[in-house]
Amino acid sequence: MKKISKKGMNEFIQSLMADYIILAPASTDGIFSFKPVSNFEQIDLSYQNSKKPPKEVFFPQSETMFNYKNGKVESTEKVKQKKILLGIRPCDARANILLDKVFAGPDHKDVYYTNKRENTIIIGLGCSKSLSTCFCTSFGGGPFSKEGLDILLMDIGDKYLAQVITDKGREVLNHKFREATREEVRLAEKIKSEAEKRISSRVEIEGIKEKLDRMFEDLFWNKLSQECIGCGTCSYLCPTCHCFDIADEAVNSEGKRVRNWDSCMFPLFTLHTSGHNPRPTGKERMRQRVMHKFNYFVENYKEPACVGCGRCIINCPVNMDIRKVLKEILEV
Amino acid sequence: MKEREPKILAFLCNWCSYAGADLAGVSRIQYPPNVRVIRVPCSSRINPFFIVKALQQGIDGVLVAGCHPGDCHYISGNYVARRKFAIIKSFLEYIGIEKDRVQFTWISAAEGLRFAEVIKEVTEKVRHLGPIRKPVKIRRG
Amino acid sequence: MQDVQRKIREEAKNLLAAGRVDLIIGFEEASLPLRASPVFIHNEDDLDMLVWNSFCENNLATYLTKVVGRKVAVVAKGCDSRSIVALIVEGQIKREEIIVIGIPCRGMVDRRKIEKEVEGEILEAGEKNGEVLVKGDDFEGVFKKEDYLYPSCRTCKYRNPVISDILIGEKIKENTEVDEYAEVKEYEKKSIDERREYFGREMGKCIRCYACRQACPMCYCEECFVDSSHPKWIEKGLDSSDLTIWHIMRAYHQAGRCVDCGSCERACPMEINLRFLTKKINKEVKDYFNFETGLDIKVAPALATFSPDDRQDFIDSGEEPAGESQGKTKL
Amino acid sequence: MKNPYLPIPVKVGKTFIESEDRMLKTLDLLFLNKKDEENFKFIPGQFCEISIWGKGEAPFGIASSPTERGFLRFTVNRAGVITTALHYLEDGDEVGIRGPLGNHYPVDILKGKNVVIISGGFAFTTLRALIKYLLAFREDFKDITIIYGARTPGMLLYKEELKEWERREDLKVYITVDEGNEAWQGLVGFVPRIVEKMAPSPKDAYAIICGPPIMIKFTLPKLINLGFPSEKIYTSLEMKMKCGIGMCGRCNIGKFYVCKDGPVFSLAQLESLPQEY
Repeated sequence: MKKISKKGMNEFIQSLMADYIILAPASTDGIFSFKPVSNFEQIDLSYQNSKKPPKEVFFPQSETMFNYKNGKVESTEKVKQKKILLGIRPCDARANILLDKVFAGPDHKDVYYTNKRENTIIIGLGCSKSLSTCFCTSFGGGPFSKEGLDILLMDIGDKYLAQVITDKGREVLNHKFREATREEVRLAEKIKSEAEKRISSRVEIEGIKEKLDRMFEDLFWNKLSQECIGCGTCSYLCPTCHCFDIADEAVNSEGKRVRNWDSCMFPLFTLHTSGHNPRPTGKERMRQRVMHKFNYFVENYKEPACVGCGRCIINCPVNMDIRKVLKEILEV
Repeated sequence: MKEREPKILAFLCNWCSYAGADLAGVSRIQYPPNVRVIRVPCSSRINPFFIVKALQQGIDGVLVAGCHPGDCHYISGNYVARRKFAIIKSFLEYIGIEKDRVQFTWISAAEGLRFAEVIKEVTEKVRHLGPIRKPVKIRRG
Repeated sequence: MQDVQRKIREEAKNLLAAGRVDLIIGFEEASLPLRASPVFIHNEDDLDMLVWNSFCENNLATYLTKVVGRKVAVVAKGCDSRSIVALIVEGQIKREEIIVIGIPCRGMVDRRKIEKEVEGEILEAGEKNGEVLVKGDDFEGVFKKEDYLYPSCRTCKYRNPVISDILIGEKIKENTEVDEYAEVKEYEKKSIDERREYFGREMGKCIRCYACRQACPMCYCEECFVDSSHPKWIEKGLDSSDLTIWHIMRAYHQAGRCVDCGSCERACPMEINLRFLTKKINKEVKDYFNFETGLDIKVAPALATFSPDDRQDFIDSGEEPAGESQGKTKL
Repeated sequence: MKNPYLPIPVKVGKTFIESEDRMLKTLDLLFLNKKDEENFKFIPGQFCEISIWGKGEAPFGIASSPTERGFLRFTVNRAGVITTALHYLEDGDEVGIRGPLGNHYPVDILKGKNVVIISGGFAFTTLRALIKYLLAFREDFKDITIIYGARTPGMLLYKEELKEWERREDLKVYITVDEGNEAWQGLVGFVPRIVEKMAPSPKDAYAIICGPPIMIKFTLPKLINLGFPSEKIYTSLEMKMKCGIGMCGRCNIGKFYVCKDGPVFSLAQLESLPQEY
């Protein structure tokens, strides 16, 4: 275990700016997102969590895949920038592992995603002050979970302890980092175990998948979907949602092919040109969203597509609560 | 460097304003060549979206002209249009698009001279404003 | 509040029991503090779920276009009732199919404003005698409700439902003093560059989740222009010009239709100031056509009608040049 | 690493309007680079995303067989933005393709078996590919029966080839139309009716069926009545697709992505999946 003073951290980050683009939590009018920063002052590591999940670092909401002119195609995949994603929360780091399963599977590699992923070092920040909507521990994560991180930082007051998790992480540490004392490690352990205890919100996911296996035709979905207004907030703010649309933006035969986030909650998502829509109403769309996360994804990748970050709960305009939904599913 | 000539798009109603433009043409009345005309059946055919879209595509100014009130070929099209234009005009100004970028007027089929005058005036006003900024789409690649 | 809640349940019970409706749309306790959640009640056993408090911020009229053909009772504040009128005027719902449980409303509490006042997460919230009480891990707070209302509630002039079949509670005095367009007027005074910059900056926050559209009762189009691919009016990415155009046209489509319930703004996860757009549109509609949305089911929306005497001082080059008096000759 | 989103450049070769309503057009696409052509290995049933510069891309089943060299054939129904643009293309125009995508008809399983091919409307495209493929290796398969229907004689696809196949001794071909005309001497009647009437034997046989949902809905019970088990009935599904490689998330039926795990499914598979297509 290494340590660095908060002032040292400032210098450390500044020193990395020469070689890396630093993406860190920064606020615009009180809304946090991961932005490229040019000095340490812009970074606010005391943040709770970002509004938009950091998946956008690897899978931007809108991304040009290639430009074209008169049939000549120029891909953007070759642009490789070394980046450091600083201060990401452990739940979001876990979400990236789930996204890897989709974008870097055995059959196809999404080069736009994998290039960014491979060229980014992820420095996480443990959550010592989780929210009541956090339920990461229900999915095997935790406020100090290391999965998906290269380095985990732990705030112990006047300094950070840094746990190096991967070789990639080890490479960026510099002389500013010292070996932590036994007391400091103990303090970190204490903060960690208190933080874990703080996560009081738990959902039972045992048996959800099997229950959903038998629930496709259930009337539950009619009931569940009626209050949903059908916006894309939950999908767009979800760190594991990965649906996208591909569209051309062009004038005549010159333009670009762009991919944009899309949401299964939108009616046009599955609308055929013929006018047929396999998911014509909110009921089918809501069912798809829940099924995809807690049944289909489990079938395909052995894990549910949720990390318990709570963003969908906090931001839903009509206060739909996925914890409640999961509970109700078990009760059906 | 020579100043960029403003690009102006004019939506002209078929029955009055377009005929007015035609009259200007056959009467050989000179007017600035900055204007590009789109003929529409009636001024009420103009969805304010057309105007906003034109500005997005880099048009510096938009003129919409229809029959004088009371003269609409479709009886009341221009009255309906007038309400739409009143709102969109002040709204665009409110969000920072100069009011002279989007102009509305009435031109009859007999007003060839007036058509030329209007085009001159619109062109001068838009030239004075300079090239459009937001919400122009910047195309890369 | 408790009294209103009890009466809502009673009336809802009567309506269901008498078979007058088969669905009640109201509010239930939310899972988060300072919130309430829309709820659909189908049978009498669930009536106890219905609540009424100062956190019932959603405009329930939004759901009415989704349950067309059913006999529905809906809990409606002043603004919701105006949306209901507007939907009836536009032929989207039928007056006789809707039972309006009207509730005079003293405004809903701006949860974000209170959240910004405290350090730490609010875990519990309640209200008493016009005060909102909140509690966190290591703090408590008391806020005077009227100081923490949503902006749309602060300037609301129709706190009593404009239509209702059942009115719960006493009518309250309308707030006629307030200048509802004060903020718009302030904004109008700014320079054009400032306005352009502010507008661009606000709309630049948009993530195109369309929560604003979905929360709005008047956005009931089968296919929104923003989704249309044929013609493709705007691109789907985050280009700032596309974002601004989306918001210009969304707001413009509200002309003569917006009741300023503030739902769009509350739904927005990015906390974009959306009302400053619709409020301006409302102001212009009022100034030009002396029209306010949703007050009378017999009056057509402003942009669906006209008068030959409408103001046209915005018309440019409006003065007819001398010597062309033949100008008005019809072709 | 190969970028699965980059289209392969091709150009339009021969084009042909198939149907009397001029809505169905066949295009042959020719590879611009020899190497791309060599690398493009597919089996009937697979599809491509065709890119039109300036418009976008959309998925289309390959209507030619890998045994036909030198071109890829597609038949396109003019319906939306991309298909309309495809209709406007002319000889020599350059477009892009991504593919081959998806799985294919179970040609290995069909070896040594009787094959019944049933189709309606313009869904016949990938089945043309299959028929061409089976004919190229004719001796590998036993009896081949083709039942194909269209609304009118003028709406039938690949009319010349149909005539050729009808003349062959080693094929049983039943062409039917919903509504005949004076010149039409063939069968008249909906596909399910003809299937019932011609009663292809289920013995040692597989049925491959592709057509509009309504035709499939009414034909499947007929096949089951004839004794075809659901494991031996295959169909190809259509879904709204974008990426074509199982990432963009819209074409799933249950856990399967039609673009990656399909579009060809056995009826047995579909019976185990949610009815959401």
